[in-house]
Amino acid sequence: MFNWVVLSIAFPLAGVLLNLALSRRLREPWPGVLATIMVAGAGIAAALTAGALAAEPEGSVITLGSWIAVGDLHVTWALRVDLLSTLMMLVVTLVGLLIHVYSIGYMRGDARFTRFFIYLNLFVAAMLLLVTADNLVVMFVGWESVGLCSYLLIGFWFDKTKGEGWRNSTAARKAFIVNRVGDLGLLLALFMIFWTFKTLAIEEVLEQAAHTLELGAPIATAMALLLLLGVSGKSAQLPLFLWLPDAMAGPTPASALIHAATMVTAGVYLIIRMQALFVLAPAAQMTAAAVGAVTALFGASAALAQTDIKRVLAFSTISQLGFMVTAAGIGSTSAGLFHLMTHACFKSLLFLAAGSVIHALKHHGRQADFDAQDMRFMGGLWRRMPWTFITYWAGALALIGLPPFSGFFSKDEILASAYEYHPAIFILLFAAAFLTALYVARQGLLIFAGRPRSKAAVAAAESERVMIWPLLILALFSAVGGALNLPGNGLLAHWWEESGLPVHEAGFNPTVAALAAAVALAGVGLAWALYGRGKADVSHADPLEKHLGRLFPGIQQGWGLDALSVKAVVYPFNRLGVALSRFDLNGIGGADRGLAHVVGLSAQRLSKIQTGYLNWNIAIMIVGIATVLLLVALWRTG
Amino acid sequence: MIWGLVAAFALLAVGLYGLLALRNLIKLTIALQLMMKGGLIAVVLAGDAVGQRGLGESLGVTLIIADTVAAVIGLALAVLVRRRLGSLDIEVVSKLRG
Amino acid sequence: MNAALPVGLLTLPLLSSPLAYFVGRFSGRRHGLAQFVALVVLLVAWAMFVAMAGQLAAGETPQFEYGMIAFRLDGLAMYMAALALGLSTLAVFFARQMFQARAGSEKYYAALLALTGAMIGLAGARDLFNLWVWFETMIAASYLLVVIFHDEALNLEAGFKYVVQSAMGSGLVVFGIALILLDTGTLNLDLIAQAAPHSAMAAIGSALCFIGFGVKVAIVPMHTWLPDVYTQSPSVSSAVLAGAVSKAGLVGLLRVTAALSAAIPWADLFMLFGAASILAGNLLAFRQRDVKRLLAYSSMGHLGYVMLGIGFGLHAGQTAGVYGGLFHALNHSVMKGLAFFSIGAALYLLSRPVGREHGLRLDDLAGMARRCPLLALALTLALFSLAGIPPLAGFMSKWQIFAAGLAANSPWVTALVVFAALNSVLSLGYYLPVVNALYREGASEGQTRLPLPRLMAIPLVVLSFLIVLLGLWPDAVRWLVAPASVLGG
Amino acid sequence: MESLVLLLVALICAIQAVRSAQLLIAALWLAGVSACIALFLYALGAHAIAVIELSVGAGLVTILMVFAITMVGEDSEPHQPVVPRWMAIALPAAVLILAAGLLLNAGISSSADAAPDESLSAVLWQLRGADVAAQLALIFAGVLGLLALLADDREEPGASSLWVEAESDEPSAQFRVAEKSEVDLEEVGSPQ
Repeated sequence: MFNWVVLSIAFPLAGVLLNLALSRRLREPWPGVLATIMVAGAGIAAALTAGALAAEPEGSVITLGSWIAVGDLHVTWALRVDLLSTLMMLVVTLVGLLIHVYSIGYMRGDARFTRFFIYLNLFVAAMLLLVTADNLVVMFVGWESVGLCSYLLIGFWFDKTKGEGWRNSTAARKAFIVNRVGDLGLLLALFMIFWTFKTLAIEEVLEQAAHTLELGAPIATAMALLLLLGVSGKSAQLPLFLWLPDAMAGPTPASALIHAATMVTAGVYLIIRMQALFVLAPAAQMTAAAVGAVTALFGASAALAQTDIKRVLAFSTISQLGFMVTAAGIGSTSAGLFHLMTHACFKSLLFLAAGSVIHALKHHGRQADFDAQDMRFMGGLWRRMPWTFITYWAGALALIGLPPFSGFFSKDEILASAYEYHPAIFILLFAAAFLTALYVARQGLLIFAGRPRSKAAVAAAESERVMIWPLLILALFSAVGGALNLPGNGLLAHWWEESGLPVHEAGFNPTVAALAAAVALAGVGLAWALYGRGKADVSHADPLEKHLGRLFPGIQQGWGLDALSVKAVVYPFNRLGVALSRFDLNGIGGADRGLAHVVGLSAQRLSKIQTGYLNWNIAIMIVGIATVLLLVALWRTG
Repeated sequence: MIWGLVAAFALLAVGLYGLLALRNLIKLTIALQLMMKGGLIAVVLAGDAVGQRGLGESLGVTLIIADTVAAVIGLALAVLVRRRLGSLDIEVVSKLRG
Repeated sequence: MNAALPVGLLTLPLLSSPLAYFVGRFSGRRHGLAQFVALVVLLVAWAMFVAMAGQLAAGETPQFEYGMIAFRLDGLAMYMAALALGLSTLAVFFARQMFQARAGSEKYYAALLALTGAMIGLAGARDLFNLWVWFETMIAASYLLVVIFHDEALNLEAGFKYVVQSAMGSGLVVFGIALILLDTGTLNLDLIAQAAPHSAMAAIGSALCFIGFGVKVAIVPMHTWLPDVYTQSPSVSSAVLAGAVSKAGLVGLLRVTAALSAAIPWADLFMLFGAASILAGNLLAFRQRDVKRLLAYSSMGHLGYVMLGIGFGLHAGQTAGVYGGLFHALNHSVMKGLAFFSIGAALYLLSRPVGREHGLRLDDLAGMARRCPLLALALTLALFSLAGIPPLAGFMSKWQIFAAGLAANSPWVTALVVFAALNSVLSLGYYLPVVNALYREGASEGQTRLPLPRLMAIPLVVLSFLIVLLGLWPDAVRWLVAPASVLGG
Repeated sequence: MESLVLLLVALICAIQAVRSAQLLIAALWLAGVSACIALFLYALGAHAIAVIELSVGAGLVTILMVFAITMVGEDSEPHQPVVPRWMAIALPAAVLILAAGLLLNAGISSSADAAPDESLSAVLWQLRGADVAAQLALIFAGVLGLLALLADDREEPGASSLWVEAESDEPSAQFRVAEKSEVDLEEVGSPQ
């Protein structure tokens, strides 16, 4: 019974509609509860799908109906159930469910409580559509829809005071526009695929690609590279990562769900899904690996110097996505997916824990110059928020990659694959792993260790239970998630082989694993040395700054890439816009010609006919009669 | 026979002329009636010409009824307009334009 | 074949129309009871419709004869019946609020039922003159829909224009029928189709029918009544007029087209007047600041697309174009119905008296999104769909029309497709300001905090859902539209 | 032939009906048209329909007209027609010429196998019973419309304003505005 997959998408959609319909009836927290139940339903349906899949590992395609049938283009609403889509569904629904629960607490008292849950539900539905689509067009619909939800949620607080609202909506627009660039690549790839294979059904495309294209065919490389552009937009890889740090303007649960656990991994999913195409294009694979590895190092270094609690995690996400893109790019897909899954757990955990901290500070700190998200105002919270502290560190250790936490296993697989693929990639990722340990430990120490550095931190109290429970569950998964694919008898790798998906595994490499663990410990140790006693205050320079000197502000600004992009892209674009608008005024509006003018003028003329007099109305009708009769006469004679 | 039809069309044309040239709402209703009379002639003549006079007559009866209903509604509207707006001139019901 | 179902579907609304009237008239609680009767009747009619849809899908065509007049509920008739029933049912839901503390609601419901029955009769009749009688009945019933709130001068004006121009149109149809009878000696559509007349007599008859039915479809230049009537009628009536009555005119026209296919070059006529309607409708809509008037002109444009699609189909002799046209007509009913219902809800929220509905300017919509998100969403969906934004219903059907045109492989037809597509893009220029107004901040004066009544919300939700559904899954109505687009049937 | 003369007379009556300045006279000319047509139909042999046309067309409709005219009174027709006179003549003339030209060109070619001619009552009530049924619906719909139009006198006072609680307009403002003859509806009615 693979039909459960339909239900899985239908549940959150129903949640959207119900919440829309009942928006006036339901009071807080019931819209949230409703939305949560719907996601739970989706999760159960996904689990049942997985159960069905266990019985029939090869999966199936469920066709719901035809959508577009014009000429050669036949697009059907078809959903694909296989290991990849089912695992993605499980991740999306599980993390989504926990974040829904958490949000009920986090969004308490927000003026747009219901709307938030509508967006979240819509997102879950769109994401599920994206990962189950059996047709690239349908997938594109999901791809665009998650982008839309992301846009809506980043700008969710567009009406905040003191210019903050403006900043939020700017961030939303930025995300939208940057993603657009990536989408353009994806769209071009779709056109090219249709043009080449005359179909957009994923299965057929991959099959035809495998049979008709030879290794290294330029067309395959072009397609893969265009897809990669789409990937780097959605998964925030270089050079299109720009939007993700700003996207943290959204509510923290949304950041956790969309900008850490699920939507941003859509790019990785796309590479894995289209693996057969990438295999044919070694150049594109190399590019993907290079982009991913550089992004991983870049993100990790930028995370090192952030003071905003969420920006650290944003750059960390960019970095981790770099790991996944590298893995998927070099063909070790199961490792990429494994890391995707563990990362979804521990990164959403970290975000939610950070949200818990922000929530606690926000409600107590009212003093001027205070920023609830600035880690320099925190410290000493371990005593005040014990549950948040414990769960945060569970996630942090997973991210750092210390055994036996889940991140250790998944990251090691990637490192081992990279080690086999190319030494340069390996070194980049290895350095990134070290920096990861450093910045995570720095963040953990800044938040929880030492003494409170602000009144708000002194007054902070543990968050309510509805927020803590999801943290605990996620912490559990983060801690033991590695069991899914232990070295030796990797369950995931086993399923992977069984399901017939392309696979290229490096296997466990004890040397690499030991090195990675050692390096992670070194990173934590260094962080302890620097921040162990909670010395970073607003009035003091960051301890790291003393050692890095002028490099520090540079990496703080994301190596200046953001500013560069403004200079290189935004300014010229604005200039062009101004020039165009001038042209528009002079060329169309000012002179008495141009389409707009013609339309306006003829509309004016035409509406004079509508005089309001019945006599004239009838005169016009009689003109019609005479015209038709005249036409008939002409046809009869001619 | 054919001239009867032409006469029917002539009645239609007179009715149309009335609809174009007249300004009084009741007179417009009268012009509409003239048009319909043409239709009546045409229908009965057609039935007659194809050898089914009964059919033509039957259509005519239906037509008369339908015309009368339209006329009644038109007259009622005209009366209401006069009562509300104080005039039957088309000017008073020519405010909707553009 | 069992004739009970088609007879029932045809007569039930007609017979229960007086029932609704008298029940409403002589019961103490006037408003509720007549509405309830109307609703029950329509639901029973729906049940019969569904049962017959099953027969239709099985390839059987429900039919019966009454004297010399045959009725056949073929694809096109079922299509029309679906539109008539759909719009009336939603209107019955919606009309309640309109009549708060006003007398006369029972007449409205009765007229709505009579209108529905007349439209089904029109669609099912296989006799040309009988078709006209139903057409006339439909018009007579629709008078009431327009003038129900005639305590306003402008409503009277629109009503008078409507009566005169409708009567003129149906008069022309009578002339046309007389000539066709004269030429073929029969009124039976099947026999006429067999005779396939192509004489001058049949040509004039067809031309007059084209004009006469064209008045109801509001083809340029027979459209002049439409903006006034759509603007001045209560929004519920506008929804029914735009959604069902205009399509009934189209069905009448298609019956003549199918029977007298050889008489005149229908395809050229459809394409020519369709293109003219698109252009005129778009241009006229551009200048409007009154939302209902804007929608009225946009209706003209959309019926133009429908005509164009049917013209493409007739031109190439394939059903794809007709399918596209009828699919667009169906979508137009959904979209315009939703748009007018939303406007009606907005006017209700603004506490505008029904007779004064014309005053809905763009600015009045400001702040509506905040007050009633459902309404704003519904209207936005309707407008986006009208503008042909994917993946909503309006886009899918326009796409099918254009695709059918391109498949014809004729330079003129291709030029028309380009022309229509250009117009479609242009149309965003007047829909977008409405959407902008909806989401603009600030409330115009006179906005009380009335909530949107649940009965009013039902049509909005249903139609919004349909718009999205038909956009995502246009084949959901293939069972209904495909049999209808076989015009010969 | 004499029947065509009757039609000619009907045509002249019609022109007079359109031309006459007084409403009552116009209505009487219309009755004249009906009478002539009834005579023509009688001459044609369609006796039943002739009687009906005489009683309904010339009788009932005329009575209704006169009734309405006495209710509203005479209204002096302004001399300036809305549509220029030449156009008002040219357009219908064009239609007539085109239609008549085509008709005369074609002639009546009908040689349709004449079905057995039956009496009106047989055709109307038996063969075309569906028309009768539809007519009943038509009449009912017309009566409904009429009732709706004439109902306003019986409406509860102020009922129409229940919508408008929030607005400052008093209940019958619309009525009163409407009763003033020089209402400036321009602003409301014409979205320019």
